Amino acid sequence: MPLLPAAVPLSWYLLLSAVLFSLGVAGFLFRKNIITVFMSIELMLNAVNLSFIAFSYHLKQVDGQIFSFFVMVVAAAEAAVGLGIILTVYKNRSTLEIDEIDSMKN
Amino acid sequence: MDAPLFLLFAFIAVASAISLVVQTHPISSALSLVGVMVSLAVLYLLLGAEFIAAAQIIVYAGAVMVLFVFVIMLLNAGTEHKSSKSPMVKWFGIPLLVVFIGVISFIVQGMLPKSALVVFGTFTQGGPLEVGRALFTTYLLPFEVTSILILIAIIGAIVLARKEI
Amino acid sequence: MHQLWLIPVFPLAGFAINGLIGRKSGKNVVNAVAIGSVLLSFLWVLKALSAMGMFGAGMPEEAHVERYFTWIQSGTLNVGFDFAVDRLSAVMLLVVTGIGLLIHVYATGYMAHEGGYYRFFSYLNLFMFFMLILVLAANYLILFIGWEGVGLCSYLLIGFYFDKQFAADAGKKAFIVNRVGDFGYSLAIFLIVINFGSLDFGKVFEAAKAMPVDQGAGIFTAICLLFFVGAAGKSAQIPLYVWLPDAMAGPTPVSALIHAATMVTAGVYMIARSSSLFVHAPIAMDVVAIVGLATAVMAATIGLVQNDIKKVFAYSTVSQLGFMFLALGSGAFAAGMFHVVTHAFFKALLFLGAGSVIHAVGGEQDLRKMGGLRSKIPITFWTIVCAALAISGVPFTSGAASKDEILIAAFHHAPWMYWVGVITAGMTAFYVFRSVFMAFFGTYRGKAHPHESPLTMTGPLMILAVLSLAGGFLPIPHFLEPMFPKVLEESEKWLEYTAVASGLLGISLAYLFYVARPSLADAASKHFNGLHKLLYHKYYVDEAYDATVVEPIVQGSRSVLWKGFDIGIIDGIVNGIGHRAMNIGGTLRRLQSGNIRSYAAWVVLGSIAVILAMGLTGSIR
Amino acid sequence: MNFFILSLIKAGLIAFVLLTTLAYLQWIERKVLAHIQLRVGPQRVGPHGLLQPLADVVKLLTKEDLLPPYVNKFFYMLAPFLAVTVALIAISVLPFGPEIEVFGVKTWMQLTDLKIGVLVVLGLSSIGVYGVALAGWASNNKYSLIGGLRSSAQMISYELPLALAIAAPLLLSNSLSFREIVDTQAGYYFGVIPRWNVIPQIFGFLIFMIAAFAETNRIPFDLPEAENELVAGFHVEYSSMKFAAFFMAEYANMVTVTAVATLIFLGGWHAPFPVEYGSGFIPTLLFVGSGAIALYHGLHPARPFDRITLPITGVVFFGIGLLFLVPVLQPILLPLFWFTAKTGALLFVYIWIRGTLPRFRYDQLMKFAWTFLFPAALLNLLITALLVAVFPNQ
Repeated sequence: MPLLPAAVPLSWYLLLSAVLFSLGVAGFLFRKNIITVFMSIELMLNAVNLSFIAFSYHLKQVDGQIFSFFVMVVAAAEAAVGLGIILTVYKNRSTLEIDEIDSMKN
Repeated sequence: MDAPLFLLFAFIAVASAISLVVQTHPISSALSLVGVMVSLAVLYLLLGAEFIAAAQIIVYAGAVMVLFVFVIMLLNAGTEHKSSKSPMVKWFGIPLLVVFIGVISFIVQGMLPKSALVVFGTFTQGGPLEVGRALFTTYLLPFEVTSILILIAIIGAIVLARKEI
Repeated sequence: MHQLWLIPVFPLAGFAINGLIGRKSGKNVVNAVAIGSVLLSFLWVLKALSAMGMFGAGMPEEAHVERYFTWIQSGTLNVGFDFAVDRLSAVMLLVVTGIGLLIHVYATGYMAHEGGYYRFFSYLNLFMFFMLILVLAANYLILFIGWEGVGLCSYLLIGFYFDKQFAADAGKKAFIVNRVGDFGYSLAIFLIVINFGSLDFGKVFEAAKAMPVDQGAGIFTAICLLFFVGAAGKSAQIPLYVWLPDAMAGPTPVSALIHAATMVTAGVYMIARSSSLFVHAPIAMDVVAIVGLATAVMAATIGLVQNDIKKVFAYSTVSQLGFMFLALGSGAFAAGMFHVVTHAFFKALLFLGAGSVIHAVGGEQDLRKMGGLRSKIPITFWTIVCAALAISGVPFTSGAASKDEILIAAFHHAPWMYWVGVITAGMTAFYVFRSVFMAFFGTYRGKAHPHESPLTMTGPLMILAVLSLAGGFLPIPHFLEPMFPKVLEESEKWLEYTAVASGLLGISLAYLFYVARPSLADAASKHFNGLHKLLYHKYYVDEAYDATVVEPIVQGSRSVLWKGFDIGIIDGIVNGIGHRAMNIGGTLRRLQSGNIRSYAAWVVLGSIAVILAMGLTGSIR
Repeated sequence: MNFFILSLIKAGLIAFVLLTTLAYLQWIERKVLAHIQLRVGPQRVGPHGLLQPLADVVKLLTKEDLLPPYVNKFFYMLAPFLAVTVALIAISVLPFGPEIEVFGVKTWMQLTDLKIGVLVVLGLSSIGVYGVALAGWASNNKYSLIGGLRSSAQMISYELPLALAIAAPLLLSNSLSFREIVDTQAGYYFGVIPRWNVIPQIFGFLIFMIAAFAETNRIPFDLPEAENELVAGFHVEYSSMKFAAFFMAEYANMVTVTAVATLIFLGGWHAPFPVEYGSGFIPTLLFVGSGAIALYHGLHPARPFDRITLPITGVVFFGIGLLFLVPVLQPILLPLFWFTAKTGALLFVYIWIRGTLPRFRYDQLMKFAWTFLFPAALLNLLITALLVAVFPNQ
């Protein structure tokens, strides 16, 4: 009697993806450093990628992997522009606290 | 061997993700995220997505996150202060997330047949050959469009990084 | 296939090339492109027509149609992009490209020292393109393209000196007045679509011919009257003629090409083209004849006393167009088209000659400041005399041949029209020679040093002079005869003699008043002071239009539309909505804390709601 | 379980050989540099300083391990081990020879073969940046921070031409597995000229080597460690074993890069000319020849120091040379010899260049990467791709 099954169900992967995504959301909600918030977004993207690839496995088709590939491309582009924006924000306001960057309010 | 590997790296991933959220220093968060990414790459390998696993390491861990680390070092971002200006988050954040995970897992459990096991090696269509073939045939147009996207990102980054804006 | 599409494409290419690179390239390039494109077009016309047998075996009576592609398909309506050439359009093609070519050559000399050189020639080429589209059209919609296009070019060219207020105003006036006519024309197109289900000339005319003459008179009358409204706008008939005299603000070659030889005859062409419809509508025919005659008389009387040489010729154009419509209304379509051709020769010549004179005296247009130019610019003088003889109907000139046919047709239609026409012809002869005598006889009253124009200008003048004199021998009426319904034609010699006599009388009166006894003219104008003033101020038509049409519209727009509707209602609604939105927004903006994390929390809440909703309704599985 | 035992044995073997090699690479470098500069180099510890690496290890282990105040302890500790771990992992996917049979067990001379072996090496080298960057940042020292940032920027920049230069021969070999890449390079044009990728891809090879120098932070691209500009770059604060770790990482990277160059461009373990022309006797000749020279020098009366060591060396070389003649050992030793010879030659080039060339300026370095090397690699790739597309069967 093995302690563990030899293989895990696919839903475990999806649950892992959901948990990681939720942790990403949590990071987005609770962290105040804009860079960390940005990284939480990357974590969410990664979680979604895991789902894509799990489904790609499930359907025995490569398409899901292609989508996660595109997600990576978008993430790379987003990181380049987003970090540029963060640098500019820091130059202008010399803070990274997301709560301080609220001049759009009211 | 599948189950122990999955459990090990799933544990590392979740632990790193929690560390990302909990750590107060951005560098720690960034390295936690690298940890998530690397363990996810292993899981991709288990799922038969070799190429994506390599791309995950090279692109995500090797390029994107290095950029993050760079920016953090450049700005010399310190630890966060404790302050909260959003009562919404304060009061509803955790419950919302719990509900969220619950709903998702409920749906996922209902959607998939229990017998859908992941066995390493049963799906081998994730090599560079297959991914490349799909990219350059079915997904040729999106693939070319991403080149424009990247070009735009490069231009945007350069414009943003100039001395005066 | 004769590749008819090439005919308009050459000028279009010329327009594109000159318009795009003309500013940078030299004048020689612009000249070569402008003239070359029209020359190619002319040569292609000759080639296509000779291939159809126009100059040899004789042209077939049915049209040669070339279909290129389906333009509009909607229900049963199918409008193709088709070109067609029959005898009628063959004549027009020759006139348009031939005269156009001469005027292009002339313009290179006339415009040599003007600014916006390349612009002028690209517009001119564009005009050629649209005019050829108009002539080549195989259905009413393609014709409408050309119709609108020439209107646009006319506007652009009248306003060529756009830095001068009067030129810009004249351009706008031409454009707006033409709109009125175009409106009528488009209504006619709609009626044709409704009643015939097609816009193809062939199909429409087949259907019209198949009907008995007295059937459907009401609808035919409506269509024809609307067509005539369009034609009146384009061809300057009462009451829409007011733009043409003002159009002289444009450069003289433009006046010659567009406002004398080609574009203004588009209305005549269009009505001749639709002759199969007009024969079903006798009332419309009568309207055409009467309006044409009235226009002829009115314009001729105004022309009697004008002092601006181009104005005189402009009114003369209006008057001659009236003659053409008289011919059309009398059922003598062939005669009308014949007059189009001869008029193109001598009126183009008159304008180009006037241009040469103006060129010679340094831009002066007032006849009173000319005089005695006969010996200084002899070529211009003799060519203008040729044109004047032709327009006066002196025997064996082109004008005599066509005008006589019109008057004879008018006599058979209604004798009184003939008599009015004869008197008008006399007046025509009088005012044309009046201007000739004032400009070329007596002593020079201006200050400039007159000099003959270069060969690029006098060359076209001489060619046109030959055509004006000999053009009457072209067998155009006979050539066009099969196109149109038969008119009974029994020429009576005395009719012709009377017409010629009135012309000669006009010439001699002019000689008496302006060469032999110059004082008589002043005396006459003093004696008939009121009449003179009335004529000199063009019957106060412009003022009347200002008072009855322009002012009410402006005032109405200002007080009712602007202050009442626009500010009161529209702005009221918009501002009211704005205020409401501000109020609501003021309430809602409390949500916009500017705090990204709260926004994110709302997003999460929303996604959970959506997923829950989908899960509960079972749409996920 | 056979697989695990075999893998453990191989891993142990490789680790032992590699670590020894790394230690002695240091000794070789010092010796060669010394000879280039007309010195003798390490001479005291053991004959010709042969025991110097051992002494160094002892020294580094017993030195006081300084932990400066104000450093970020966790990352300060993590960085060197990250660097060395990543550098050592890369070795695991590199094959050293063909499939062999030892005691009836068939195995490859390689820890593991991956379909995406090349990508793994590239990925690991991109992870290697973290070690350097973190070390620079965690030291909390402006010199080390600048050194770390410079080094990371340089490694990221040169990774692009490196990857592009590799991509061109990959197009020729149509695989990402090192084994298959080497296999496609077997055989000879016209029976003589080896089918190595370096022949059609000479520009790719040069670009790869230049980028590899930068990637391993070696002269002339050793800006991050510039002693006279930035003290010692990112590892200025490190001492003792942590310093040794960086040192090991650097040499391990060198070995990896040269091994990759050998595998991708130089035909791996294939001999440069066919067996029919006697390539199987080359190692014997070489070892016997050098053994003879050693004996000659050892018996020379002018060299009293070497009276014992050189003859022993000569005898050992004779023995090794004879080993290559044993038919059972030939299929194991010959490929290993060729692979080692090629890698060793490239490593010698590394040292040689270090002894020869001066250092670049930082802006020159970056400009060179982006304005020359990157476009050149791109062009090389494009032309190769075009040729492969036009002549698909060559």
